[in-house]
Amino acid sequence: MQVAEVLTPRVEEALAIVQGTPFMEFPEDLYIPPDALRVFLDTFEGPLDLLLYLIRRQNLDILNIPIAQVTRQYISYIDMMTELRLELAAEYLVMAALLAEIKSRMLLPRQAAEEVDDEDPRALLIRRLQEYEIIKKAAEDIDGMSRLERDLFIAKADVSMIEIERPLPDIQLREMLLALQDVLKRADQLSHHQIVKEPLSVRERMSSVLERLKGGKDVIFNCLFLIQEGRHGVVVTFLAILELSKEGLIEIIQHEPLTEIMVRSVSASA
Amino acid sequence: MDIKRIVEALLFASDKPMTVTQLQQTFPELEQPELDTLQQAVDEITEDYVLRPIELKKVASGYRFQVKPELSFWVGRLFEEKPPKYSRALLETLAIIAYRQPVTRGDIEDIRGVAVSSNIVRTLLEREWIKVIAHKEVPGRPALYGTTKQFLDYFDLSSLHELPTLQEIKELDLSVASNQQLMQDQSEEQEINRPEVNKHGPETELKSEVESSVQDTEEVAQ
Amino acid sequence: MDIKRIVEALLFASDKPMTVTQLQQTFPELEQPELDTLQQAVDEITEDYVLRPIELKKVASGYRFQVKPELSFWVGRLFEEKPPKYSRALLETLAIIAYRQPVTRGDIEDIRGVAVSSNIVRTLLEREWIKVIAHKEVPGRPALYGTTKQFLDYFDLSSLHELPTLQEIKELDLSVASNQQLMQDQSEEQEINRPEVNKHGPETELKSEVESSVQDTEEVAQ
Repeated sequence: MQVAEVLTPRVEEALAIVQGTPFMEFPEDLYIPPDALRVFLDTFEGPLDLLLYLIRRQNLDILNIPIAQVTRQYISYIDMMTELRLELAAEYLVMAALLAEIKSRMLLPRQAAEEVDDEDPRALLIRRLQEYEIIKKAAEDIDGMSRLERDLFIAKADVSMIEIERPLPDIQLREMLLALQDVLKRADQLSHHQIVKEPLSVRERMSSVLERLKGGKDVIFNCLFLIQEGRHGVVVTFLAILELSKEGLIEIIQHEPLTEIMVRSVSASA
Repeated sequence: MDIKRIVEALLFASDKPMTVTQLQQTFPELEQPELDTLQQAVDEITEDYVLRPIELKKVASGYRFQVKPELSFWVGRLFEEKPPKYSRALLETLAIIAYRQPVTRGDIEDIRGVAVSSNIVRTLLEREWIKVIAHKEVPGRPALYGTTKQFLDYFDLSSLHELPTLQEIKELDLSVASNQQLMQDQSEEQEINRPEVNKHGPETELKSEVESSVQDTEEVAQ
Repeated sequence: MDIKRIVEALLFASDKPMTVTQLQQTFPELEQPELDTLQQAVDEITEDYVLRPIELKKVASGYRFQVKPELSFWVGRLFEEKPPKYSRALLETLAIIAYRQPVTRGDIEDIRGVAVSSNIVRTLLEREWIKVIAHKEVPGRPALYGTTKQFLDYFDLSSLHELPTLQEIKELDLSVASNQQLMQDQSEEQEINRPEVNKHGPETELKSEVESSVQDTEEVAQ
């Protein structure tokens, strides 16, 4: 705001002077609602856009802009916005300062060639305006290009009838063992959860024995053994039966002395 | 503009099947073709695609282009998904069931120190890696889980016996390089670890009885 | 199974455009046709649809079937939802990235003369029209943006070369221009301190501008 005020040579606080009469407020019929000005401001993408508009509106050559004239107009617009207390992006004020600087430079006597190098703010500004104009045009071109959703439609055939195979996750044995390693480490920290290290084959056999007892029937003890498994297998089964009994998962019953020993699942008996 | 061409384009672009009436309503009010005309267009288009790998098919909610069934196999491959990954919790649960079976969910929770979600158990059951072997006779009659034949097959094991012992798992480095070695060492190890105490007694005692029961067992196994 | 039939079915079924290589990879490993064979199939299919209302079109990320442009009007009526409109700010940002890539946000701001809102960059990233290509090795390591294949696909292009050519920058010859300019400016300078001109002129001009721009805005809003 301050920048704008400094730049605008205001003789008095009048909004405008029409035929010598100062207007301190907007006349009713001339009133432009701030909303409309906001819309107006919103139609510009920034100071370069506004500047470009001022130049193009008068069919001026971008390479040959009458800086003073354009600056004056630009500042009038900015001033108007400020007057209406519209929030102006800082960039607009920076541009106003730049324009004022260029203008003041041009008023100073020329120091021959030294000002006509690429440091010349006017040359820089012109280049920026050119670059912006090119991009502005390119954006319009892109907007005009045919595009999906608006001008372009995909042709497709339905595939909802097609069964899609959904593969199940794979795991490596190693991953499972690593997971177990973690569990063991954690369990060790909790001393009361000492995991008994029994041969795995016994645990496996416990499951298969228990499964055989499914259905609630009593099974003859001897029938739980598979002779072709050899000694090792028999021992494993035996240990499994003892462990199951210890854990209270099976009952071992002998109804009378010297009769067959029967085994049954505790859960099945319930 | 040729109505048939418009209809064909509409049917290809539409997300949903379209009835003849819906096709009609897509046209501007004053240019709507008769339903008969549209039906004829649809029939002609159907005819045009008879030899192609897609077809214009009438389903409950209208007409749509779809890939012919004989190409399902190829098109299905297009949508094959990468398999998701199982969680650490699932792997732990599976390992505990394998090593501590038969176990209840409560047992697993005790060992892991955290709750086991129903989802994990369900996934393992659906995968047929575990099964319910029995129910424990305690309040609530919790299921006792054990691993299955499919579990062994999946890991290409003939018996759980081939897995490393808990002690080995604790001690060994399970890096890729050592993994192979571990599995080898392990099977020998298991032999050595056979419980010495039991080696004699029960084994010899049982032998004759065992022999007599072989037949029964085989019957059951069949 | 006829390769051409499979390719046609795949192209109709796929959600995204497919390259010849992607088509090849859809086949089971041991049955993958040569790329030449697939290219030939694609070419033949393209030929087959020349007279139909849809076409097999090559865009940046592959081949896709799409409705021919002359039918857009009719097909557009199918969708009740209005296609998204993009703001000038977004389009200008997109144009700068497309034509000047790789660019940083700072570069974009320099060209447009205003700050670039984060929303615009986010929208462009979400639409997958732009992506971060690298980071510039300057303090803050700002992201360098470039356009994606999806951007080209969306605008029916197969490469950036197909974008409309930019206007050329007219060379600025300050040695000639500025001298004349100087004279002009100086003569005008006398007027600058007359506030009534300053105020009056633009104000009336402004009014009609506002009116016409309000109209524009209304059109946009419709």
